[in-house]
This record gives sequence, C-alpha cells and structure tokens, in this order.
Amino acid sequence: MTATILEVRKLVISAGEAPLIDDVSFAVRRGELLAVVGASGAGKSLSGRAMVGLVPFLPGVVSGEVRVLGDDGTALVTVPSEVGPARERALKALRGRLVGWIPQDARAALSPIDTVGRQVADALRHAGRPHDRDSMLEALAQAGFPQPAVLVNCYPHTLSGGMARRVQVALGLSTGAPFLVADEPTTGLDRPVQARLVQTLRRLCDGGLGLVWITHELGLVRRFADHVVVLERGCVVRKGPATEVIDEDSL
Amino acid sequence: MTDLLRMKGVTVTFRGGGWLRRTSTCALSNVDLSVQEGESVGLVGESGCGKSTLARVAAGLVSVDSGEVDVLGQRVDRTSPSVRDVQLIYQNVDAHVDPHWTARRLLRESADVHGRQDADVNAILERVGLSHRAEVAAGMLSGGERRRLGVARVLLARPRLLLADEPCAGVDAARRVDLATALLEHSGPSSGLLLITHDLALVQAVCDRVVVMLGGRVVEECAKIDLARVPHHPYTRALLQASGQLSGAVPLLQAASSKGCPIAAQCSSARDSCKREVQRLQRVPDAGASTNKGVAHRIACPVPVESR
Amino acid sequence: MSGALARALLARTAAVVGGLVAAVAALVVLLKAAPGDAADLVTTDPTLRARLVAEWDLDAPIHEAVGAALSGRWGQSWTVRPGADVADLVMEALVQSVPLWLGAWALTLALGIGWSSQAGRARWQGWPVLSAAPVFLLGWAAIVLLNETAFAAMGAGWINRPAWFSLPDSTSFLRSALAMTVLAAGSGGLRSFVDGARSRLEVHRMSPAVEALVARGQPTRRLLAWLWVPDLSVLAAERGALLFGGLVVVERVFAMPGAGSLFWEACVRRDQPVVVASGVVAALGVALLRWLADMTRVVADPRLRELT
Amino acid sequence: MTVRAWAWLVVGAVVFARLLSWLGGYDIVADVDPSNSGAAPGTAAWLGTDALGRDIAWRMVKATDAFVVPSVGAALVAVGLGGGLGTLGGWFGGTIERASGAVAGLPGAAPRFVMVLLLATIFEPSSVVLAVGCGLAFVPQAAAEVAARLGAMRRTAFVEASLVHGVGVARVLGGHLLWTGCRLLLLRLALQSVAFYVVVETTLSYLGALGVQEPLPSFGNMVARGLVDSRLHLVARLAPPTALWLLLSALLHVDGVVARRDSRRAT
Repeated sequence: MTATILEVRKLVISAGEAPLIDDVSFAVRRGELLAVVGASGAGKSLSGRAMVGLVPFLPGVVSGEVRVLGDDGTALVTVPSEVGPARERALKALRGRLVGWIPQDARAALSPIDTVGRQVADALRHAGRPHDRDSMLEALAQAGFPQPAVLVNCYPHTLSGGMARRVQVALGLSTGAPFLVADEPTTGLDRPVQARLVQTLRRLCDGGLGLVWITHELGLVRRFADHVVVLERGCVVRKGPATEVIDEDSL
Repeated sequence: MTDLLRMKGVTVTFRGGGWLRRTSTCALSNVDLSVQEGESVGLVGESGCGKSTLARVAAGLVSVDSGEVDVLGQRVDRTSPSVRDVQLIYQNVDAHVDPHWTARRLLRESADVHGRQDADVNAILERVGLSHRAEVAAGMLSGGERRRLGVARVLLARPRLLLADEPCAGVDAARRVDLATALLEHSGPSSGLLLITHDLALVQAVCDRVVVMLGGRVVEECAKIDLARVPHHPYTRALLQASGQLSGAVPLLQAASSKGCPIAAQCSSARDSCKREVQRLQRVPDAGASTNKGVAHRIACPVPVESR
Repeated sequence: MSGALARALLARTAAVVGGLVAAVAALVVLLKAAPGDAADLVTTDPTLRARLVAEWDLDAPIHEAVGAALSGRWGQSWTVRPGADVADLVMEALVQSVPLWLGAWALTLALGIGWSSQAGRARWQGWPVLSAAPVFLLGWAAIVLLNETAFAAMGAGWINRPAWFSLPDSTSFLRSALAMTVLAAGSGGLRSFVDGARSRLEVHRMSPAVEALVARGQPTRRLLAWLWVPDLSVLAAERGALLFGGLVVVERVFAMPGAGSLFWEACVRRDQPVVVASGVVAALGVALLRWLADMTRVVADPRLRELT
Repeated sequence: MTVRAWAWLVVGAVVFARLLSWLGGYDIVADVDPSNSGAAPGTAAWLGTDALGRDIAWRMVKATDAFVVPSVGAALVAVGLGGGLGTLGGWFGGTIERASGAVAGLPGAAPRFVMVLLLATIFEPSSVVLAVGCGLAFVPQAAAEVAARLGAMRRTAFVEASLVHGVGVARVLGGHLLWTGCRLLLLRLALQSVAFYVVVETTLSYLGALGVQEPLPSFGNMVARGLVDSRLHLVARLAPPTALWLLLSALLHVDGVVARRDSRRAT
C-alpha cells in the first residue's frame, strides 16, 4: 500500500440536538477500495457528501476537516468547516480536481437536457483534458461500456439504472481526480450488473484510484473491498480488513 | 387441514416498453405452492427470482397469465380487492404508512377496519415498542420505527394468512429471529405464514417447510428438517454453503435467461439437457418420511435425484 | 429535428387547437342555451323578430355557428357601432391594444426574471402585501396622486400646467406608461410571477443534476438556465393570458381606446357579435401563448418529448 | 404582522359586517341627506359621508357583508367542481384523467376576467352569475393541481398498502389523500377564488355597468365616486380603497403562508 490520499478528521455534523455524524475519522490510501457500510440513517451518505463539500454549511452544525494529501504526505488541500473564502478556495481546488463523486441517485444526477456524450465531453473539457469524440468514447469504455458509441446520443431519461450508474462513473473518472466517492452505486441493480460494476471499480482501484464505496451489499464488500468502515448512528463502530469485519458481522 | 393459499401452475409475465419496442419478462413460470392451516412456509431465493411477485399475486395485486390461485378457498381470478384475512408485509414496509399520520391514528384506522378495540391498539404499540412514539407522525419516525409500525398494523388485523416479504430486511441479525417469531406467534393455530426472504438461516429458525425459487421457478421443496440432509438442488446447496451450513467454496451461481435451467451455464454438474429444456420438479425417493411429517421432497434437477 | 421532437410538437399543437375549438364550441352552446336570444332584446313584434333572426343568422346549427366564429365570419355589430363589420372593429381595436399588452408583458418578464434570479437577496417582506391591490385601485391611486400633486404644484406656482394634466382624459406618454405599469403590477401579477419563478429556481438549485455539476467543479449556470426555461415559459404564458383580462380594466380606467374597451362596450350594450368575436380572439391569444410555451418546453426539455 | 393577525383581520371584518347587518339599524335607501354631504368623520358618521350625505362606514359594512355569500359560493364551485374533476382524474389516471382534464380546462380557454365577463353578458349580470364565473375561473387550476398531487400520491406505496390492508377506497381517498394531502391546496384555491370574486365584483362596480348598482354600496362604486369628487373629506375618500386593499392583502398573505406550509408538508 502506498501513501494516504484523503483523510477525514473529526467530522461532526449535527441536526437539532442529535449529531448525525459524530466524530468520524478515517483515511483512504492510493489504490485502496474502502467500503463504508451501515444501516440506513447511519450517516454513510452524509459523510460521503462531506468529503465533496456538499453538506450545506450552517454555523455550528459542521465541524472537522477533510484533507487531500500529495504523494509525499503533505496536504495539498485542507477543507476547513468554517465558512469563508478559505473554504470556498479549498472546495474549488478539491471538487472535480482531486475528488470525484458518484451520486446515489445516478439518473437524476445527470443533466436531463444534454446527451450523455455531451456531458462526458463537457466534464473532460472542464478538467482540461482532450475532449474529442475518441477521448469521450474511451472515458465511457473505461466505465464498463463495451460499446460506448451507441450511448453518445442518448438522453439520460432513456438510460436504465445500471447504465446511468456507469455514466456517472465515467463522469467521475473523466475529471481525472485520483479519489472517488461512490454513494451506493449498486442499489437497485441486478446482481450480475452489480458484480460487473464493482469489478470495474475494483479494476480502477488496482490502477491507483482511491475509492470510498458506500454500500449495503456485504457480500460484494467481502469479495471486492480492501477495508471496511462500519458506521452506526453516525459513529465508526468497526474498522478493518474487509474479510475480517464482514465475516463476523454476516453471522 | 385446509389450504389457506393454493397456487397451481401460476405464470406471470410483465410487459413493458413503448409501442415500438415491446419487452416482456417472465416473473413467475408454472409455480405450484400451498400454505396450509397452522403451517409456516419459507420461500427462499435471490432478489429478482419472483418471490415478491408471488406475494403480490397471492394478495391479488398482480393478475396471472395462466394458472389458478385460491386464497382462503376463494378463487382469485384477476386483480381483485384483497381479502381482509390475508395481510401482506411489504419488503420496504416503512414506506407503506402514510407519513403524515401518527402511529396511533394509523393503528386506530386499522382497528376500525378490522373490528379491534383501543385496548388492542395499545397492546400492539406496547408489543412493538412504539408506545412512547405513538403521537409522532410516521414520517418523523426512524426507518426502523416505521418498519415496526407497518408490521404492527398488519398484526393488528390478525390475518389468517400472513404474507411477509423480507420482514427482517435492515433489522440486525440478533433481532431477526425474534421478529419472525413474533409474526409466527401472533398468528393463531389455524393461520398460516408465508415468509419470503433470502436468508436461509431465518427460514430454518422459523419455518416448517422450505421452498426455493430461482429465476421465477420453484427448484426445490422440502421439509425444514430435510435441509440438513443431502441431496439438494445445486442452487440450494450453494445457498447452504453461503450460510455456512455446508462446507466447501460457494460457487458463483446467478440466474440467467436460458431455455433450460437458469444456472445451467455455471453449474459444474450441468448436463446438455439442462441447457436445453426446463427441468421439472421430481420427487426424491425419500428415506426420512418419519421425521419430515410426510412432506414430499421435490427437486427440479436430475442430478441429485438420480444420485439418490 | 429528431422524430420524437417532431411528434411531440405535433401532438401538442393538436392538443392546443383541440382545446381552442372546444372552448369556442362551448361559448356558442352557452349563447344558444341562455334564456332569450338577441332578437328578444330588440323587439317583441313577431314579424320583425323573424326578420332579425334571419338577418343575424340566429337559427344556424351549432357546428355552423362554431365554424363561423372560428373562421372570423363574425357579422355586423348590433349596438356598439351598428352595421359596422365586427372583424374590422376588432382589428382596429387590436392594433391599439397590442402595444400596451406587449409592453406590460415585457415589463413583467424583464422585472420578474431579473428579480427572481437574485436568489436570497432583496427579500422584502412587505412586498406581497403592497402588490395585492387590484388593477383598478392601482390605476385610481396613480391618477389621483398625480392629478392632485400637479394641481397643488400648479396652485403654488412651481410648475406650469403639464401636458398630461387631468389624467386620464388626455393622451400622453405618461398615461401609456402608467397604464402599462399598472397592468403589469396590478392584482399581484408581478408578484405571482416572481414567486413562481423563484420557487422553481430554488428547486432546480437543489436538484441532483446541479449538485453533481457542483461536485465536479463545473459551472452550473447553463444547466440552471435550461432547467428554468420551461417553468418560465409556462409562467409567462399564464401571465400573458391574465393580462388580456387586465387590459379591459386598464383601458377603461385610463380611458384608452382598444380591444379591452371594445369588449367592455359590447358586454354592457349586449352586442353579441362583438362579444363572440372578442371571446374568440381572447381564446385565440391564450391558445397561441400556450402553444408557444408548449413548444418552448418541448424543445428545452428532452424528457417532455416522450410524454405525448 | 403574523399570518394569524391577517387571518383574524379578514374573519373579524366579515363577522363584524355580518353581525351589524343582521342587527340592522341602517337603511341603504333611506340614508340620503344631500345637506350633509361631504361631512368630516365624527360621532354621527365615523368615516364621514359621501356626496349624497350617506354614512361611508355603514356603506362599507354593507359592502363587506355583500361579499360573504357569493364569495363562499365561488369557493365552493372552485373547490367542488375543480377538486371533484381533479380527484376523478388523479385517482383513475389514463383516459379518465385526460377527459376530466379537458372538461376542467374549458373555462381556462379564455382569461379569467374575460370568461367572467362573457358569462355575465350571456346570462344576467347578477351576483350569482359572477360567483359561479369566479368559481369556474379557478376550476382548471384546481383540477390540474389536485389531479397532479393525487396522481403522485396514488402511486406511492402507502396507498396500495392501505388498500391491501383492507382500508376502503373511501377512507384512503378521503382521509389520506384528500384531507391529509390536498387540504391545504384546496384551502388555497378557495382563498384565491374568494379574492378573485372580491376583485371582480369591485372592478365591475368601479367600471359602472354589470357590477353592483347604486344605491347598493360596493367598494368599487365608492372608490369611483371618491375619484371624481374632491369635495369629500380625505378620510371618506381614502377609507374604502384602503379597506379593500387591506382585505385583499390579507387574503393573499394568508394564501402565501398556506402555500409555504403546504410545500413544507410535501417535502
């Protein structure tokens, strides 16, 4: 294993009197597939969103920080939780450049007005990468589409759930970010499609991507993830290698 | 003993798509199933195998393309309003209560419909541990509390036939058996339970009889006690191995559309005929008739039957 | 243009035209169903009555009457300007009214879009209260205020008699501008446009698609604009239609000639051909606005092309 | 001011007007005294008198009272007819929804005010016709919104679950969908049609024909008289328009608050 790429430190998010996320800290290394599991309402999605800076800021509600580290272990970006220009600057440097996000509601999170091809090309162009047709097709192929060309002129509402997920994977990857948060990418998909999608993610991790994978699917976690963080009511209750943690829990 | 639920050769096909591109998916094909008075039957299978469709057919929510469905001795011809003595606990039961109504109000409504008293409402609130949350709108309850509320509502009806579709999903392992037992004990001696789940261990803890489904078909049917003994359908064996009751590596078996057996492509003992034609349920010549209360053991695979 | 888009455009056009025809038919049916016809108003003498019925074509079957109304064969005015061709009258009046209507509509759109896109800023709580005054009250207030101020100023010798003095009797630029503003703002019109547009924009700001762009660090302005366009087009069409009604009031309050005044005169003097013609023209205007909004929506949002 | 205050303002004004009219003590026709025209506010006439020496305050009370029955009628037409058609469409969907939508959409083919004028011309311009017209004007909106909301709720899981549970269609539709789900929406439409009736009645009365005719009082004809007559006391001139404006603001404000509460509930 190589160096840590993203670190969440002492994250606390509260709503009303009860904390939704209570002092969560963990780190993800380059090439690591870290699964975050837990019951619904345990704060999985919320901590994922906090890593991308999508938690709407209200003073006194969010504290803790998210840091993205370079190869030499120094912090490239630190996102403070205090509102202000420093946070905005950090988020600007972070979003899309260092951290990508695969949202839970994949189809709704695609722009309904543009074709898939245009959206991928836009993401590539914004990331300053080549955005001609070939690069776009390549980005889609990388996300697990064997024949990306048929997809290019489709509008998102015509895609199936599994296709929309894979398009989101393509979009998340086309930013070129070395770290990705995938929020329940397999929910609502058929088993074989699930397995293929996770295999795709696993392959990308083997290629050096750092991935936080928020999921319910313990079986898949056991097969594919390196490490697991178990959340319960906003707290980390277990951490460890996937095979160890899931073996105990599944019984 | 009379049949509370009796299905014979039930086939359900879903049609979809636009007028240009018609799709049809066979959700159930030629399924026979019965639940008798005082019996609890476990229906096991992967998601997408047709378990939930089966429950919806029994509740009269889905019309069948062919076959017969009798519920409490009444023929269910097409989508007909459900019989009140049949209750269905949905897979995501927490989404099945009006989020704007309080727990007590919802239960009062059920009590009204099913002729129960306020005392019953209080008792059931106590039983599921919602007494202190009774005046909170269902939408403000946590997912687990909503789930318990949904179950409470169904139990209040004291159904003769209870169809429970993954009632324990999202409930942690320790409390699963407890919840399933609650379902069982609430139904009296003359009522029946159809427990639909992918959790084989739960079925073994609660049910008398087990039905295994794969790709819209019943592939094995046996008494609970028979589960512990070989032989089995390869798919059942894989399920047992996955739950740690049989040793050996778990083979990766996933249902795929095929003319024959859905797992023929991945099955190590598959024959040529498995890929080409549908395997029918065959009775296994039985050795343990004294312990399995006369429940026939039937498997839709030639290999274990012949090996017997 | 893709096939889906063309199909959707055609279907929506057909729906709008159908609605228009149905509405005109309903108007004609109502006229026939109303107790007593126009000839009764004019005379009780049976021979004269029979002549009038023949002359005014009062006995025409419904489908012919609808056809005549739709095709612009409106006949001659009875009482507003006896003997004049109604089509000419309406055209003449429209030429005078359309600039006023267009100006008020443009004002609503410009102010409304500008205002509502300033999210979060400039939220003055008293705004909804102030905007509640109906058109005639706003017009009345403006006229009284300006007249009396000018009168006082003239009395004090500060100004000479301004060109617009003694509103609303003289034609002046001020009168037109005032009429336009009152028309746009009266009866909470501007407010409801701003409220509607702003709440829709808020919904889009929160939408997963925009959030996903934010998470990737991409600009959201273009997507937001395109998501907003369908809402705006519907709101704009609705406002434009309601302004037709406001036109009647504004033209009366400010004593301006035009379609609104003509319609009012016809209503007061029971000039049925002019009333029918005005009704048809108003319905045509509404249909045209709706058609434009529909076309904009379908072009802007690919999802709507499927739901024909 | 809070919404409660605004709501009380409307209710209070209406109840006050109703009560006073019921107690009597004012004769609209008899109260003419040209010698007392343009009197300043005082104990005899709280808000002064108009050009014919009539008590402005009393006339405002009578004018407010005249709103009550027709505007409630308008609200009933809008909610009953629109809500009914919308319920039909939303519950059944498909062809029935298209058919009921087309029927409900008919009054919307012409702008609201034009539609009411057309009705007033075709039939007699009475308060009944105006009330029905104002109610009809909101039928398309009512039907469309109720159908949309009901249709969305119909597809949610809890409706099917309740039906399977044995709860009857009447209970599910009436209790869960209409009362719990559409109550505030229907209240809004009722408020809007009431406000629209007030606007239409006063507008027509202001413009002269088709509306309330002298000597019957209306805010519309009181404003119109105040406009031409600068001999009246300022209070007498400003009282009717101010009262009308406050009444409409109150209605719109309450509507806005209900709308916000409604959208909060929906989420």
